[in-house]
Amino acid sequence: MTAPALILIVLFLVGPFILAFGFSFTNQRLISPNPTQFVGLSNFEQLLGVGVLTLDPERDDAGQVVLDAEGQPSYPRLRDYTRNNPDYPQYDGMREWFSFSTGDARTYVLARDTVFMKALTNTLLFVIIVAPVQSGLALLLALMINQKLRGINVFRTIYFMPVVVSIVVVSLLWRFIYDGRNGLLNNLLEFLTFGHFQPIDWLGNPDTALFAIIGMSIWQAVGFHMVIWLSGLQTIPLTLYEAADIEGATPWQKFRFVTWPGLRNTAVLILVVITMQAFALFSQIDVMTNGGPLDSTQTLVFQAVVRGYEQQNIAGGSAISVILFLLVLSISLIQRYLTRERT
Amino acid sequence: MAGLSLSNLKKTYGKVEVIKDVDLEIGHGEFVVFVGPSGCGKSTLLRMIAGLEDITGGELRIGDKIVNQVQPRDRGVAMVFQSYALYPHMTVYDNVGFGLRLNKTPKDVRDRKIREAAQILQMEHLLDRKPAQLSGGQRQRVAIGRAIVRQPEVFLFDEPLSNLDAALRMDMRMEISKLHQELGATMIYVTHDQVEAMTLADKIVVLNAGVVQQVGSPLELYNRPANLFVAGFIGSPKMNMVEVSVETAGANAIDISGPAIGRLSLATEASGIVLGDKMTLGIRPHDFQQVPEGPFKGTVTLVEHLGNETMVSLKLANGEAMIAALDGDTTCAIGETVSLDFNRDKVHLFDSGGQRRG
Amino acid sequence: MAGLSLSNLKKTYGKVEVIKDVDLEIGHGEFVVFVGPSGCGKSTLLRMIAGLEDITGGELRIGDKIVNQVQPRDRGVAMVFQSYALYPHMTVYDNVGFGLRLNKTPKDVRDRKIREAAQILQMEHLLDRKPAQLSGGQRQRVAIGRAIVRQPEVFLFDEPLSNLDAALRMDMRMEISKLHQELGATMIYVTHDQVEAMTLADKIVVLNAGVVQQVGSPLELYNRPANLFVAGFIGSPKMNMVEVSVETAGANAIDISGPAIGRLSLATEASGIVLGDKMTLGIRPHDFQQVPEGPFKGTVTLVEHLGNETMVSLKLANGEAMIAALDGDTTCAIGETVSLDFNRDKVHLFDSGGQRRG
Amino acid sequence: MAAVAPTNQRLKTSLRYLLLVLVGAVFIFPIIFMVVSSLKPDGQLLRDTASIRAFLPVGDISLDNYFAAFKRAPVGLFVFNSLLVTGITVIGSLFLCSMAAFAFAFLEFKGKEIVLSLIIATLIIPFETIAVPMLMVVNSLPSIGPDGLTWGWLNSYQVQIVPFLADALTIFLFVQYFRDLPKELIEAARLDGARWFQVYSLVIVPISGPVFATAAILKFLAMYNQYLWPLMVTQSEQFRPVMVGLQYFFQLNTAWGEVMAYLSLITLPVLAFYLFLQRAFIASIASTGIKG
Amino acid sequence: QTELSLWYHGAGNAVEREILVGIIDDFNSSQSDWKVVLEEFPQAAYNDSVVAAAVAGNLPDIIDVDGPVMPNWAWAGYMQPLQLSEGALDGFLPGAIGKYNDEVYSVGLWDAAIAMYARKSVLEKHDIRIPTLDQPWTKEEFDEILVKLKDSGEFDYALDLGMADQSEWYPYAFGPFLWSFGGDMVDRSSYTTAEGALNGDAALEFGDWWQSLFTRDLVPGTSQDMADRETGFIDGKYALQWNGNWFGIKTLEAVGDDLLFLPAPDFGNGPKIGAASWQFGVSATSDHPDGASAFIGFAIQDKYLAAFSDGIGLIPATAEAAAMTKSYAPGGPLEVFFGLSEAQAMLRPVTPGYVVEALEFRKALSDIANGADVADALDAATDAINADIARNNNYAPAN
Ligand SMILES: Nc1ncnc2c1ncn2[C@@H]1O[C@H](COP(=O)(O)OP(=O)(O)OP(=O)(O)O)[C@@H](O)[C@H]1O
Ligand SMILES: Nc1ncnc2c1ncn2[C@@H]1O[C@H](COP(=O)(O)OP(=O)(O)OP(=O)(O)O)[C@@H](O)[C@H]1O
Ligand SMILES: [Mg+2]
Ligand SMILES: [Mg+2]
Repeated sequence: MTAPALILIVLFLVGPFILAFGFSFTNQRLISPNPTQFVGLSNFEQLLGVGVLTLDPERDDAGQVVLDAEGQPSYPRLRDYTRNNPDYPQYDGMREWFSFSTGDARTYVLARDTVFMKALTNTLLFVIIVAPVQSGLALLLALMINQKLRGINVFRTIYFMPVVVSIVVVSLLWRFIYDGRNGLLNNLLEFLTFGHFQPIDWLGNPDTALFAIIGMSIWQAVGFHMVIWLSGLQTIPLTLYEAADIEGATPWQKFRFVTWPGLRNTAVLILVVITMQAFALFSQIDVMTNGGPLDSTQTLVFQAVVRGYEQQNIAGGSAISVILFLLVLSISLIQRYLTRERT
Repeated sequence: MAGLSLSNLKKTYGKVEVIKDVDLEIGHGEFVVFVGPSGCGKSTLLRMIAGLEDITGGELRIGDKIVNQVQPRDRGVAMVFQSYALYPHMTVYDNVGFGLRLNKTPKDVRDRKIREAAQILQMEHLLDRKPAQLSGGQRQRVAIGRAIVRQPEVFLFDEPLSNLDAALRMDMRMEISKLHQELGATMIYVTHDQVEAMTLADKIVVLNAGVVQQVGSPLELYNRPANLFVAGFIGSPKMNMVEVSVETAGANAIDISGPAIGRLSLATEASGIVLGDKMTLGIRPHDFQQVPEGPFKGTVTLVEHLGNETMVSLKLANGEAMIAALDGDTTCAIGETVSLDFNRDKVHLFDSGGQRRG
Repeated sequence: MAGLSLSNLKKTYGKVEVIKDVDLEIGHGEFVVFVGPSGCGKSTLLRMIAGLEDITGGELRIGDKIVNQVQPRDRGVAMVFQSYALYPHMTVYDNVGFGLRLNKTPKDVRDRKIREAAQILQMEHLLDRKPAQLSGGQRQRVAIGRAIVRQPEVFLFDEPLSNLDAALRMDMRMEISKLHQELGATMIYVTHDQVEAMTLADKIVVLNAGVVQQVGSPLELYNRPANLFVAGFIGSPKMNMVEVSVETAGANAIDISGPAIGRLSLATEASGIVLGDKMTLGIRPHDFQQVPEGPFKGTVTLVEHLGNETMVSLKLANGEAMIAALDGDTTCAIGETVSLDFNRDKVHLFDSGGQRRG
Repeated sequence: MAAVAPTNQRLKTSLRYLLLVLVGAVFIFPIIFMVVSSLKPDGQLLRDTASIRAFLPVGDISLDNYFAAFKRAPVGLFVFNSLLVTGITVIGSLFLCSMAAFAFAFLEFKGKEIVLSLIIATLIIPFETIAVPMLMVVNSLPSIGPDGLTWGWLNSYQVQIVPFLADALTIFLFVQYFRDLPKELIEAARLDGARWFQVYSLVIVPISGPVFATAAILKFLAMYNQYLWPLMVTQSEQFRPVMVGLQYFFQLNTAWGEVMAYLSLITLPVLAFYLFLQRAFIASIASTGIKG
Repeated sequence: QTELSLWYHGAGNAVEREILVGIIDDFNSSQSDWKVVLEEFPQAAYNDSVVAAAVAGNLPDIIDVDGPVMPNWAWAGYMQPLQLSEGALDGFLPGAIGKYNDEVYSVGLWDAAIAMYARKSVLEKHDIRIPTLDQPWTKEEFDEILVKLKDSGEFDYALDLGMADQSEWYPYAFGPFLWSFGGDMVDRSSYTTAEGALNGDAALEFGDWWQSLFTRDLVPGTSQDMADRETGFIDGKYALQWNGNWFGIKTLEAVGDDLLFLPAPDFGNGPKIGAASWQFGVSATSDHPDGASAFIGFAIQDKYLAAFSDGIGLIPATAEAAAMTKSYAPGGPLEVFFGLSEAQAMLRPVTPGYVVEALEFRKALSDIANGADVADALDAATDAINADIARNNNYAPAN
């Protein structure tokens, strides 16, 4: 009975993925008259290469540390080491990923592909925040609309609205909401704080952009997961609630001891799905920030697409996909392990 | 004080009236057994008392309070469900201890109580299992355990022993009885087992189609069933019913006759019985003896040896069927003709409306 | 031909051995009842026969075929589940007719069979309901109906009547018995009800902890239980057990003595019984009579009036407890001293290994 | 043991509604914004976005954008295409995936767990990252049409349907749900003589209303919002779905009012479908009583 | 008649369709060999559609192509040189002719241009000189003007660059600033490296200036919303706007005679604006290049150029055609754009690598605007471009 589905999956999911997997070891281009060549792991080396460089501050002739205008020690320019410096071939082409001070010296962690690294960390951050918050909120909503109340269907529909509406409208709307000058959010915050609030350019500020995206993403997709929770809620036998009622359970206890354990399978599903979707974050970025400002909203899939399509570098995009796949696979294995049935 | 008082209680599902104007007083500490045919509304009544079904009409009091609108958890009742309703994800231990955990019983007390209950229910070796790994009877015991550890004011049992074997059932019956004495709690108990009903109950309530037929002590019901329904329902095998008509009606005795029995004289208080009345004569199978020549004579159609007694089914000359419970070592073969007499002091007479007479 | 033959059948869940080397021959058309304490493996054995549980070891034949690997549907069996397992989305009518629909029985035939079954099971008025709208007993009847309409070669019943009231249960029992005669099908039946077991079975199989204890006709088991377990399990109330030791062992009689009874002489075939052996003497409650002076004397601790008989529990001088089933009109009060004698022909003797002797 | 007075009850109910409404307000505004904006001319629409006016039908209100949208693009055709593709895919995938999930949940076969894990692993692969290889795959598939046997599926309905018939998410959804169903039902059906397929179609499907509804709505959304794939595989307008059609409105000067009108129009079928399933969902629960 | 398929990027634009269909009808009835069949695509999805079709080997006979992208497609083997008659393109604006490797691959019916939108009244009020083609604003002058306008407090920002638009706008609109500073996206002498062009001194100077626009709050940043881009200048929130001629008519309608279209400032190497817009070419896989070329040759008649210009407001590719239009005829409201195009227009790097160069340029500009270190950002872009060039064998033509 699984055969038709399996065949389709193999043909249209596994097959293309294996192709992509193969591409990641070549220099395959989207458009090119040149033949494709096998390049081994170089795509991955390019993505994952990191190095560490520690620099001492510049000293004047007297051996005093030279201070810059702000009174901070000044260091030699990194680009002198990473660009065309025959003494440091291992750093060639690398850029600063992040840095920290160790005493007077400053340690630079360099990456061959800082954009990828940022995409990686942003994606992880996004997942870590979105997965629990979104599944939790979705469950809350599902519980709210699982009550027996007149007209509850209206609310079921309303809570689902953001999912139904095209991401284009949603992104557009939220760009207006997040507008740095007179966006609705700033206006609202100003109103709530009686004007003490300094407007923030939510999407234009590298510190807030990712969180702005996170907020909107949760808002947008929470109804989707609410529906899944809801179908899980329906499978819990009513008599269990009756038994708990009689045993004196409060609503919270009923949730804790009857509902929640009864949702185990659903919870696994939701967690897996949310994690997958969070890792696949793309549309919002594409519509709202294009990865900016300063790469603060780059994500893996967005980068995979940018490279594969816009830069016509299918091999590079595929390599990112492969890394993403391995990453998510290992996380989901861990997740499965943690949520396994304990017997 | 946790007596119960049901007045005019009604329940309808859609148009189906399942409980019809039930009036019932249950004293504090009483052991009341509900019996009645399958589907007569026993579980429904229990669930209404527990607060799991809305009450369509009438009034339900527990103690002094009207509880029609009170949440189940505030009614102070424990219940054993007919379908067990065990929490599938908890072990037996946790299932049993759940109520205690909810009311914040300290861990050691809880543990003691759970183990006590497990011992009583002979399921100490099952404490670590999940319900899915239990047999039907084992599940039922867990459900009982869950109720008894909580020691509420009112216990509701819905056929709690139906899946247990005879020996265990007897043990459990004893345990419940003991529990009742120890706790002095009010217990309401639904069962199909006559022995259970007879031995446990202070008071049996016979229900039929949502209507209370008779309320009384076990022997009262056995010896003086108020109507044909109760007469037929209480006692196993069923009371034999014979159509008769009244020939003479004296002050203390009447003569009756019927195609099956010819003419007979019975000592009974005969007020209101009128000559020519159609009546029903009831004789319990155990009140028959095999005699060389008696009022009932028939061909044996079925012999069931139960060991301590033998059930003999007869077909009388007029085609009526009759069952007699005879000695364990009675030997008679199918097809043989047997003659029976019965204990004249223990007959039951019902008028044409089915009500007991005399 | 659909006899069954189980050889060396084994079932383990993880490490728990639930069925242990069961050997059993069931003839075509036989009515076999499985009894045994809760959790002993009756349901499991039934489910193995049905094909719902993998067989861990051994061989199962239905007819001439080894069916260990055969799909349930191809085994020609029907089963009534202990938990009913009704299809929640189908009406009673459709539930009952489901099997017929699957084997493409023509619609009119199907309809007739469903209505016949409904009539037998007294549930014609329920045909349009969904399972959620039924009482426990009603569901059970639907489950039975579902099995009987299909008229398979082998019927498996897992406590099919446990939720029914006595009267209905008796009716159903009769119906099943009739069905058995009419169809000539093999039936395997699990029950906790002694009466059911005794009346229905051609052959009773007593299981304990996954091991077959005895196989035999009902009266065989009642009259000659093979071991202490069967003796204690068959018969209600339970057989009374008294520890004794052998004083003299003749060819056809032995003398025994024990603290509870003093010294007694019994006529029995005494081969292999050796002087000084510790033995157990079993006496059924129904084999006691109240006498002015008898071997057993004790204080009454509990009197249960069941109507047709009265159960009296005694405490003997040495502290042992004893139950006697006396006449229905026995009157004795708790605390009174009662003296009992017993039927010397019906005693049971077991050696220290628990095996029957003599 | 406090008796709950009816007024108390009523207060509780009102509070519940209040909460529901407040939360509802957070979720409803994109729809309001969309519909309201679709009634405004571009200039006003954009000017209003900075204030609460964005959600109020004030100013110069008309249906002009709708007329203009119909003039600009064959809206009906796009909606038809989308509904056709989505409809067939939803039905097909519910069937295929639930059947596969049924097997995973109830059948014993070799390597079941491993295959299931692999399928779930494919959930991980974002579509965007395999679109190009996928294009290569569909381009090399045979098809039989009026011109006999040809290669490549581009420019067709099937190229938008077949690759999405089976998907890991739907299978997974069904598997997780099926695992919660009572096992005895399946056993009973098997003893009643049902073949596996009959167990599936006559017993499992009818009692799985909620999950079918859920899976249907999720699949519907995914399919209806397809953009990248149809863009790559439908060169001819005849086969284009709504989301590709949306691009007709983004020219050098984006016609925002028309965009909103168009989006309002294409959102309608989704909403209708959702509402329809809501009903089916409720009905299925009420009638099966699987809840207990 | 043999069918020739034609793909066009204008789906959803009724005016364009009407004109194009007119041309096709004229062509089809003008001869009996060829029958052109139109398939329209929405612009935003057009390039992806063509690439996908190319991957699938499914290209039409005639495609239209965005000017700067053409070398990429030609190099990739999607396109083949046109077979136009001698002199057919005489008098065409250079931006309308798509040349790669000394071959003409495509030709446009129009060109586009950018101007500094301003209000005469505002300039006069703040005493700002109105620049001319001959005497554009210098860098210092331009800077002063921006600061002055900003300081006036009358505007949210002095200048709107259109940072909201994330597409080809950046290289098209801002590339010319870089060129005027003396830098470029790639070294045009070899087209094999961006080193020195995109991260040389001139480029660094440009970068510093570019960043200062944002640090001094003279222009809105990358998070500007679309609404402000479309209405900000008209509503008076912005004093100046750097915008394309396709916005000209709309803005004129709103602002009226007060509106001025000013030439680009001169940052040292002459004032520059971008050139080249959509053009027609013949796909490499076409079985009938002669027919396809015939159609293109037919379509570039002045009357069609004029019709397009009138329809969509873009600059007709020849002076003769311009004379026939409403807006670009001498004395027409947009005439100035024709002049701008002639005088200042410069092609974006004509190389297959342009696609990536444009992306990296855009990213560098965004990052700098958002505060990235100028040298680092330009180095990064340079490295990425060089890596891309290397990956593609210097974009050497395949043989
Ligand atoms: N999945 C399981 N894992 C472990 N043990 C199990 C499992 N299922 C059943 N058992 C155990 O197997 C034994 C036999 O169970 P079974 O259901 O056959 O008993 P039964 O004789 O039918 O009892 P009852 O009369 O109570 O229904 C029981 O002790 C039960 O606890
Ligand atoms: N939801 C319902 N809708 C309609 N009728 C119902 C519903 N639930 C129960 N009933 C009917 O109400 C009657 C009483 O049911 P109840 O469960 O109380 O019977 P019961 O006396 O417990 O029977 P049993 O001994 O078989 O368990 C039955 O006839 C049943 O069919
Ligand atoms: Mg019941
Ligand atoms: Mg069992």
